[in-house]
Amino acid sequence: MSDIAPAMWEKLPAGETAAIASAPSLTYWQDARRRLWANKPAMAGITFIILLILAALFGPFFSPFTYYDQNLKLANIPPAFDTYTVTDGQGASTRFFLNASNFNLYEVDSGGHVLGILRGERKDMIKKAQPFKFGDQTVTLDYSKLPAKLVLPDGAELRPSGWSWNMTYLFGTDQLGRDVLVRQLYGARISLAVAFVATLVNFFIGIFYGGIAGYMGGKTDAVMMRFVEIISTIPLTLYVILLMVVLNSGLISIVIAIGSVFWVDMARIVRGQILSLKQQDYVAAARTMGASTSRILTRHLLPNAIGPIIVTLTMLIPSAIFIESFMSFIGLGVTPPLASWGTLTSEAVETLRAYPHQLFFPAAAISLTMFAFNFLGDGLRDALDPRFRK
Amino acid sequence: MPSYILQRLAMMLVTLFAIVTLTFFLMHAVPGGPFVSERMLAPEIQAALDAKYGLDQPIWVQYLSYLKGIATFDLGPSFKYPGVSVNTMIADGLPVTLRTGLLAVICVIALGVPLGIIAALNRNKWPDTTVMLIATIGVAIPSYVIATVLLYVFALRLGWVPTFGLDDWRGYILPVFALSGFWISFVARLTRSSLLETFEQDYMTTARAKGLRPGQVLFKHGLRNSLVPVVTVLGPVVANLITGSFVIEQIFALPGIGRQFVLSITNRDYTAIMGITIFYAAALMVMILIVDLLYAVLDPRIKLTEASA
Amino acid sequence: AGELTYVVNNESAKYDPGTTAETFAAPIIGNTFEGLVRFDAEGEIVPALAASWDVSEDGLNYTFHLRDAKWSDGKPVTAGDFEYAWKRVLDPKTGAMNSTMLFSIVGAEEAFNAPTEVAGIAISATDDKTLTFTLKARVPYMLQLLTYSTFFPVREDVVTADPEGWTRKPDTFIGTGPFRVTEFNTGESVVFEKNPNYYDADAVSLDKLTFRLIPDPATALAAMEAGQVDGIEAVPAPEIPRLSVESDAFMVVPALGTTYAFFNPHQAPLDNLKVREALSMAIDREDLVEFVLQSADLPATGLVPPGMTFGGKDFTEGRDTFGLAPTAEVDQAKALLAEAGYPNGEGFPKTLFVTYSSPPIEKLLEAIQQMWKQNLNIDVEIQATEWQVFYPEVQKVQYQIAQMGWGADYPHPMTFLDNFVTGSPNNLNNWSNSDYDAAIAAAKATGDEAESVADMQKAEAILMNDHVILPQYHRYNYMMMSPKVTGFWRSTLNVPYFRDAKIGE
Amino acid sequence: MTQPLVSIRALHKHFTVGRNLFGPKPILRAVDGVDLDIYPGETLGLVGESGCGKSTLARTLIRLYQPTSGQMLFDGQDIATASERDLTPFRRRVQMIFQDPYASLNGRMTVRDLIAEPLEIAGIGTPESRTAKVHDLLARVGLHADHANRFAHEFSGGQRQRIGIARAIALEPDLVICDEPISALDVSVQAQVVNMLEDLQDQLGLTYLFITHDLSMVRHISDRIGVMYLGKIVELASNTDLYRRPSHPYTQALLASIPVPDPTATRPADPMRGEIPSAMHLPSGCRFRTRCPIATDLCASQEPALKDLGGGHLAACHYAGDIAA
Amino acid sequence: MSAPILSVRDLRTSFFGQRGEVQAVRGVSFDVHPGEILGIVGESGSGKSITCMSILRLLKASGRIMGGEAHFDGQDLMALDQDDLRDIRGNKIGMIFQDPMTSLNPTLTVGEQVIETILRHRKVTRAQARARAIELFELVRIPSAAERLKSYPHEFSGGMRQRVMIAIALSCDPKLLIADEPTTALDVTIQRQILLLLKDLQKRLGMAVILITHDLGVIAEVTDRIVVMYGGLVMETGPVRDLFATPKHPYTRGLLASVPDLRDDTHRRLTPIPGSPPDMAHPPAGCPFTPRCPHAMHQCAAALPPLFGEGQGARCWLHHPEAPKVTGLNEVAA
Ligand SMILES: Nc1ncnc2c1ncn2[C@@H]1O[C@H](COP(=O)(O)OP(=O)(O)OP(=O)(O)O)[C@@H](O)[C@H]1O
Ligand SMILES: Nc1ncnc2c1ncn2[C@@H]1O[C@H](COP(=O)(O)OP(=O)(O)OP(=O)(O)O)[C@@H](O)[C@H]1O
Ligand SMILES: [Mg+2]
Ligand SMILES: [Mg+2]
Repeated sequence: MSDIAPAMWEKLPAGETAAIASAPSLTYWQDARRRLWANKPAMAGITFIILLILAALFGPFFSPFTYYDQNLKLANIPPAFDTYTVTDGQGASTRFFLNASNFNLYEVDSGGHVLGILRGERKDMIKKAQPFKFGDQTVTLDYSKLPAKLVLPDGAELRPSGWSWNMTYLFGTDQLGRDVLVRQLYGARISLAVAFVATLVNFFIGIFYGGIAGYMGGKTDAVMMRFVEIISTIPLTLYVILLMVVLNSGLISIVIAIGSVFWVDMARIVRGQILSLKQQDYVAAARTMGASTSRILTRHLLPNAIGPIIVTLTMLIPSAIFIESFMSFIGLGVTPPLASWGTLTSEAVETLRAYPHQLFFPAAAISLTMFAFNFLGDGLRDALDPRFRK
Repeated sequence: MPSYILQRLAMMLVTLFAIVTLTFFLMHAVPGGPFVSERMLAPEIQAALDAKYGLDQPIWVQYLSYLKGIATFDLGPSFKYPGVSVNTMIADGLPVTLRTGLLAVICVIALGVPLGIIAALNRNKWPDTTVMLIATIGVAIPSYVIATVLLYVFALRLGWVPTFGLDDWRGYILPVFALSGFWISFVARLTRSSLLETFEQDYMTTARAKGLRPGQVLFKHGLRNSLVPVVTVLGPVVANLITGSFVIEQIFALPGIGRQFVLSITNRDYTAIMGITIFYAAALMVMILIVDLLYAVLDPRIKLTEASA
Repeated sequence: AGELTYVVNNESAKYDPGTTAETFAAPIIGNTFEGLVRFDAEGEIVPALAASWDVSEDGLNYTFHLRDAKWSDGKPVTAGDFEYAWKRVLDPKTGAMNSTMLFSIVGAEEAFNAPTEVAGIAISATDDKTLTFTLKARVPYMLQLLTYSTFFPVREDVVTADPEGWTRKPDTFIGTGPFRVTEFNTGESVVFEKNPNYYDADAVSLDKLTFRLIPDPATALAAMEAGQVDGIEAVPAPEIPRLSVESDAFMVVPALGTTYAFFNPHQAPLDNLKVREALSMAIDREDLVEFVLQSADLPATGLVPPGMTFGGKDFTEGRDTFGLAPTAEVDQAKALLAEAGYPNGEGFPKTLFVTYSSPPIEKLLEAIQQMWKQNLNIDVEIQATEWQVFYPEVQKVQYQIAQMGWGADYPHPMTFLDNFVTGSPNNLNNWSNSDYDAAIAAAKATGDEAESVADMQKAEAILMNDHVILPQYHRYNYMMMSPKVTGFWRSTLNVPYFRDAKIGE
Repeated sequence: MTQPLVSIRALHKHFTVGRNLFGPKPILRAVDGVDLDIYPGETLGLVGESGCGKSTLARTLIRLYQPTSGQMLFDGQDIATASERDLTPFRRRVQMIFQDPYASLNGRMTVRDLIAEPLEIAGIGTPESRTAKVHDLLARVGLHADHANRFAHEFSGGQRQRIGIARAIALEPDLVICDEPISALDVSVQAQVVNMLEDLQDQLGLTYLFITHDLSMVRHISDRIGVMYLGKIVELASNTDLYRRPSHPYTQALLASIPVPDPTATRPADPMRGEIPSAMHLPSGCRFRTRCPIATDLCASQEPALKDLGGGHLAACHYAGDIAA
Repeated sequence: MSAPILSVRDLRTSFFGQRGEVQAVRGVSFDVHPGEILGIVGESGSGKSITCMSILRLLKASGRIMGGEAHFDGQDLMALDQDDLRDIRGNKIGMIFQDPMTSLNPTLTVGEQVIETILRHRKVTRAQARARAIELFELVRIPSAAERLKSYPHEFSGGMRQRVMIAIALSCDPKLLIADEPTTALDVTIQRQILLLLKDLQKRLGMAVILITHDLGVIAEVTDRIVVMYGGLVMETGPVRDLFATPKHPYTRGLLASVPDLRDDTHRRLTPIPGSPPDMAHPPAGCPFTPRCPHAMHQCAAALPPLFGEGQGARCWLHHPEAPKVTGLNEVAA
C-alpha cells in the first residue's frame, strides 16, 4: 500500500543530522558594513564622491587650463552654442558663434573648439550694428532689436548651420574667461574639504556634546545647553571678522571658524533624541552591566539615534559649503583667484540672466554631491538599522 | 511645571547676561567703528563724534552704562541712525519680519511634515523619490539662488507676483517660499526618517490591530512618536525665521530686522548689534524652552527636570 | 502732474544736511533742500536761494543776496538760517561729518577746536537777506562747494527742538527744496510731495515722488522691467551690454569718479618708482573696461576724470598719459622691472593687494593680478576684507597696494588733487611732495582761472609721474529712467534731480 | 549562619505619577519598607501580585533606581548611596535578567554583540575568544550559533528571553537577579534553562533572586521564597515550609490559584474577592485586608509586622499562627 | 458541531531579510468554533505569534504571507480589502500581543489607548467610552481604575500593562479573541481571575478564544482543544483531555514531561527535551523534530509527515500504518 521503503522505518542513529554549518559571527559593525556594501545607491554615492575627489585632485592635470589663467577675450562663453558658417569668395569658410549676451562673435573649428574672438569693424552706435568681414564677405551683427541677429549684405538673415558643444571649455568660461570646469574642480577641493570638516566637527563635537548633555541630563545638560545657546546667538559675522583679523585668510581659519560654531544644531538634535532614548530598558541593561557613559553613548544611544543624525549631517553639508562662501566674502575664506563652489555660486547669481551656465554648473555640482551624500547617508542609516529591510 | 518654567526663565537671564557680555566685548574687539564711512574723517571730527557717543570712555564704562540701559529695557540710541532708538528700530522692522517669518514657519510645518509623511508612507516608491529629490535640491541650493530664480521666473517672466515688497498678499509668496525652502526640505527628510523608525515599533502594530483608521494610526501613534527630532529643529528654526533673513529681505526689499541686523554689523552700529542680538537670543531661548516643554508633552517618559534642571 | 517711483539701492542713516556725509542721503536732501546756489542740468552754477552774489577782488569776501524764498512750512528763509546752519556744523557737539569743508572760512577751524572762539567765525547775516563770509585764502571752487549739503540752511527752531530726531519725522523735516517729505518708511521708502512753498514751485511738475529702497540691483532691474517702478538708480553690471542695446530707459551718466589703487611708496617693493611704473604700465585698462566691467567706463591714465571744463576746455583735454596707455605696455613695463632689479619678475617679493569685499572690484583685481602675472611674471596676492576692517588698515598705511577710489564732492579738480597734499586725511599712502603742495597752493591762490588750471595740471603730473597711484578707470553711472519722464537729470555728483521732471504720455 | 550576600533594610522606593501641573503629584509606593537578606549560594524566590513592586525592588537593588530611603548592603558594601564609580565592582558581580526581553535588547546590536557586551565591558578575552564564549552561551540557552548574527527583532519572545539570560550569565556573576526569566519560554525550554541555572549555581556558587509568577517553578528552583504584596514582603519561608504551611492569607490564595496541568482536575471557584487596592492609596492597617477572607477590625487599624513563626518562617499577618495550614 | 468561526488553512508566512527567507509558519491549519477556547502551545519560536499576526495581516514590513486562507465569519481575511479588515480588527477580533512592554504606545495614556478603540468601533460619546474603559480596567483588576486611566505605560508594571492589553482586546466584545500569552506576567490570583473572565465571556457572549500560552496548567484549566506547534507546523491537535491523557506526538510528550511537579518536593532534575529547535532559515526537509526525537527514523528525516488521525491528529510518521510501534505513542500501553 505504501511506497515507503521498509528501510526508512529504521531508527535514525543519534547525532546523524549534521549541525548546519554556522556562519561566522559578525559584530554589529561588521554586519553594517556588509549591508552597506550591498546597498546599490549607497555604493553609487560613494563611487561618485570618490570619483569627485579624484577628479578634484587629478582632474586639473589633464586640463590645458588652470583655475587662474584668464582669457578676457573669451569671457562668458557658454558650454554649447549655435554655429554659423560664412564662406568667402576664395572658398575659405569660417565657423563661428554669437554670444547673445555680449554681442561678440567667436570663431570655432568644426570640432567645436573655440579659436578666438572675431574682431569686427567699428560699431555703429546709432544703428546698433557691427559689421564683420570674412574675406570679401561681410556679415553685420544687428543688435538693434533683441535677440541680436546676423545679416548678410543682401539683407537676408544668416541662419545657424548647426550647433556644437564647446569642446575647448566644456563647461564654458566665467566672467574673466577662465575655464569653469577647472575652476570647479579646484572649487571641489575646498568645498569638499569644508564639507569634510563640517561633517567631522558635527560628528565629533556635535554628536558627543549633544549625546553627553542628553544622557547626563540635569545640571550638566542645563549648563551645556545654555552654552549652545550662547554659541548660537553670538553674531557669527562678528566672530568671523574677529577670526579673520586674528588668523588671516586661509583654509585653516575656515576650519577653525566652522569647527567652533558649526555643531550646535547637531548637538541639539542628538540631545533631543538621547533624552527620549535613554529611558529605554536596554540602556538600563547596559548600566547594570557597568557600561561606562561613553560606551552607553557610542554603543547604545547614538546608533539608535542614527536616523536624525544622518539626516542632519547630510543637511549641514551644503550649509557649510555656503557658509564658507559667506566667510570668503568677509575675507576669511579662499583668496582669489581660487574659488570654492560656494563662491562660484554666489558670483554666478549675478550673471544668472546673462550667463546661466555659470550658475548651473556649481549648483548642479553641489546638488549632485548632495545626492551622493544622501544616498550614502540613507544607505548608512539602513545599514545601521537592522530593522529596515528591502 | 510653573516652577520649572520660572527656573528656566531665571537661567535665561543668566545666559542672556553672558551673551550680552560676550557680544559686547567681541563687538568692540572687532576693527572698525560706527563712524568709519566711505571717507576718511578728519581726526578732530572723529574725536568729536567719539566724545558725543561716549566711545572715548574706557570700554568697561561703556559696558556698565549699556547694562544699566538694558536693565530698564532701553536698548539705547542707534549710533548710525541718529534720532532713532534701537527699540524703535526693532519695533519698525519686526512686523514685516514676523509676518514673513511666521508664514514661513507655517509653511515649514504645513509642508515639511506632510511631505515627510507622504515620503515615509510610500517608502522607495515614486512619491518618496520625488519628495526626496526635491528636498535634496532644496537643501543643496542656497536661498539666494532660489530667491533669484523665483524672482526671475515668477515675478518677471510670468508676472504672477510683484517683484518686491509686501504691498499685497501675492508679495508674500516668493519671500516666504524662499525663506522656508531649506527648512521644508530639512523637516521633510527628518520627518520621513523618524517616521520610518516609528513604523517598526510594536505599538504601531497594536494600533493597527485595534482597527484604527490609517489616519489615526499615523497621526496619533506614528507622528507623535516621531516628532522629537522635528521639534528639536523647529525650535531654533522658528527663532531664526522670526528674526529674519538678510538675503531674503535684501532680495525682496523687505524692511525687516534681518537685513537691519546685518547692516548694523557692517556699520558697527554697536547698540543696534546688541539690541538685535538680545532680541534674537531671547527668541531663541524662549523657543528652546518651548521645545524642552514639548519634549515632555510628546514623550511622557522625558521628565522636565531631566530635560534640564 | 503725476507720480513717480524711483528706486534707490541704499538707505542713508542720516538726512541732516549739515551733519551727514553719506552719498545715499544726497537724493533725499538734494530734492528737499537747496542752498545758496545750485547746479542746473548742464552742470552750471545757477542762483538758488541766493538771487545774486558778490565776490571781492581777492576772492576772500563773499556776499550773497537772498531771494524771497520760503521754507516748506511757509516761513521765510533768512540769512540768519544760513549763519545758524553753518555755525552749527562748526560746533563739534553737533557731530557733523564734514565740518572741515568750512575750515576755509576765517575762524572756523579755531572755533571747532575751541568752542569759546565761536565769535571769531567770519560768517554773518548782515540782514535777513544778506549773508557774508570771509575766507582765509582763496578757494577757486567756492561756488561749487556751496552746492554741497553741508552749506544748506537748516531751521534753528526745529533743530533745537529735537536735534537728532528732526530728520526722522516728515513734519519737522523742513527744507527749502522743490519737494517735501510726507512719509519716512524706514527700510522701505521715502515719499515726497511737491513743496508748494518752493520759490520756483511752478517749475515743479510731479505731485508725488517715491524713493523706494530695493537693496538688490537685480531685483530693482526686475521691478523696472516689470513696469513696477519708473526709474532705478543702478543696474547690475552683467546686464549693461544687454540693456544698452535693448532698453530705451537705460541711461549712462558720467560720474566724476576715478577708481584707482594706492601704491604704498614706503614699503618694498613699491618704494621703487620703477616698480610702480612697471606695474601701472602692465595692465590693460581697455580690456578691463571692455571685458571685465563690460561697461562704457573710461580707461584711466590720470587721477582727474574728464567732465570738468574751464573756459570751454575739459581739464583733461590734451593731458599727458604719464607713460601709461589704455592698453598694456608690456615691453616697457618689463624693461622697467628689470631695471628695478627684477628681470622677468625674478625675486619679486611677495606682494599683497588689499581691497574691500565687493564682488565686482574683486573681479577687477583678479584680472589685474593675472595681467601682472602674465605680463611681468610677478605674483600678487589679493586679500579682500570687509570695509570696516580694510579701511582702518589702509589709514594706518600698512599695506603694499590698496584698492580705493574717489568721487567728487564738488565738480572741480581740486576735490581730487587736494587729497594728495601732505597731511590730507585722505592721503592714504602718506605721499608727500613739496612741489606738489606748492603747485596746489599756487592753484588756489591765483585768481586767474587759466593759471590755476595750469597749476593743477602741473600738480597732477607730479603725482602721476611718481606713480603712487594705479589709475584704473573713470566711472560712469548706469541707471534707468522711464522714457516717459522728461526733465530728469542726474548730476555728475550723483544726485538725481526731479525738480524739472515731467511725466509724458 | 553565614553572612548574607545582600542585606536590605527598610527599603522604600516611591514614584510620583501622572502629571499634575498644580499641586503635589500623587505618590506611588512601589516598594514600601522591605527587609530582606539573600545568602550566598541560595536561590531566593520572589512571588507576588503583579504590580506589587517586585521589579521595582529588583531594579532598586541593582541601582537602576535610586532608593527613596533604606539601606542596601552587598557583600558588606553600602550600595544604596554609593556613587556609580564605586559601584563598578558591584556591577560586575551582579547581573540582571530583565522582565521584558525585547525592550532590554538593543535593536542595533547583533546577538553576538549583545551577549559579548558584559565580557567586553569587563575587558575579558579577545574578540575571538568572546565570540567563542558567545557560541557556548547560545548553546547553553538553546539557541544556534547561527543566531549570533541576527538582531533581537528577528526572534520570538522566548528566544529573546534566552538571549537576555545568556547575557546575564556571561560574566558568571555572584548574584543574578532574574525578573521573570522564564515566563516567556515554553516549558521544555523552561526546563532547560532552569536546569542550566541550577547547574551554574552548582558549578559557580551563584546566588539568584528569582522573580516569577510560576509557583511550580519557583518551588522547584528556590531555597527560600518571599511573597510580596503591595510593596511589602508579607511572607518569607523556605520553599517546603511555604507550600506546606502557607501562613499569610495571600499566600494561601496564591497557592490555591495555581493552575494544574491536568484537564481532569477540578478546582474551587475563584478564591479571591474584594477590591484590589492601589499602591497610590494604601488601605489603613493591613494592606491585604480589602481582599482578605478573614480580615477583622484589628486588621483595619493596625499594620501587622513580619513575625517569626519559627525556623525562619516569617509572615506579616495578625493571625499568621492560627491560620497556618 | 457548529460551523467554525475561524478556519485557517495552510497558512504560510516568511520573513525576508539579508539571510534570505525565514519560514516562520509553514502551512498551519486549524479551526476555532464559536464559544470555544483553542489553546496553542509549542516551542518558543515555533511560529505561534506569527500565525496569529498573519491571521490579522499585521506583519511588519519584512514579513510576507506566502499563502493560505483564514475564513472568519464567512470572509477570507487574506483576501479582504484593508477597510473591511480594519472594521474587523479590534472589533470582531480582539488581539492581545505577547509583549506588553513594547505593544503600548509610550506617549499616550493607557486610558486613551483603550478609549480610542471603543470610539473607533462603537457609536458612543467620549464619556461613555471612558466609562466603558473604567469598567474594563476593573474587569481586568487594575486598581484605582479611573485614576490610572491617566497613567502612561511606563508607569505600569509588566502585569498591569498586560491587563491593559487585555482590556483593549476586550473593549468591543469581540467574537474572537486572539490572546498571545495574555497572562505570563500576571500572578496566579489575577491570572485566574482573568481566565475566569475569559471563560465567562466565552459562555455569556459565545466569544471564541485562541489562547497561546506556555503554561500547561492554564491550558489544562481553560481550553477545550489545543494545537501543538513546532517548527512552524502544527504537530498535534485535539481535545485537551485526550491530548494530555494520550499525547500522540513525541514532541507533545516531551513537552508534558518537562513540567515540574508541584507536588514533588524532591528537587528532582527537570527533564527537558534535549537539543535545540531547527533554524527556520534552513528548515529541514523532513519532520523538524527529527534531530531531537527519541524515535527518529530515516523516514522522518526524509519527508514531512502528514497529519495522521481524525479528532486528535498528529503529524508524525509513527502514525503511519506501516510504522514500527512505540509504546505510549502509537500503541496504547497494555
Ligand atoms: N522580523 C522577523 N524576521 C525574521 N524572522 C522572524 C521575525 N519575526 C519572527 N521571526 C522568526 O519567526 C519564527 C516564529 O516566531 P514567533 O514569534 O511566531 O514564535 P512564537 O511561537 O510566538 O514563540 P514564543 O513562544 O517564543 O513567543 C521564529 O523562529 C523567529 O525567529
Ligand atoms: N517608572 C515608574 N513610575 C511610576 N510608577 C511606577 C514606575 N515603575 C513602576 N511603577 C509602579 O510601581 C508599582 C510596582 O511596579 P513593579 O514593576 O515593580 O511591579 P511588579 O511587581 O514587577 O509587577 P509585575 O509582576 O506585573 O511585573 C506599580 O504600581 C507600577 O505602576
Ligand atoms: Mg515586574
Ligand atoms: Mg510568541
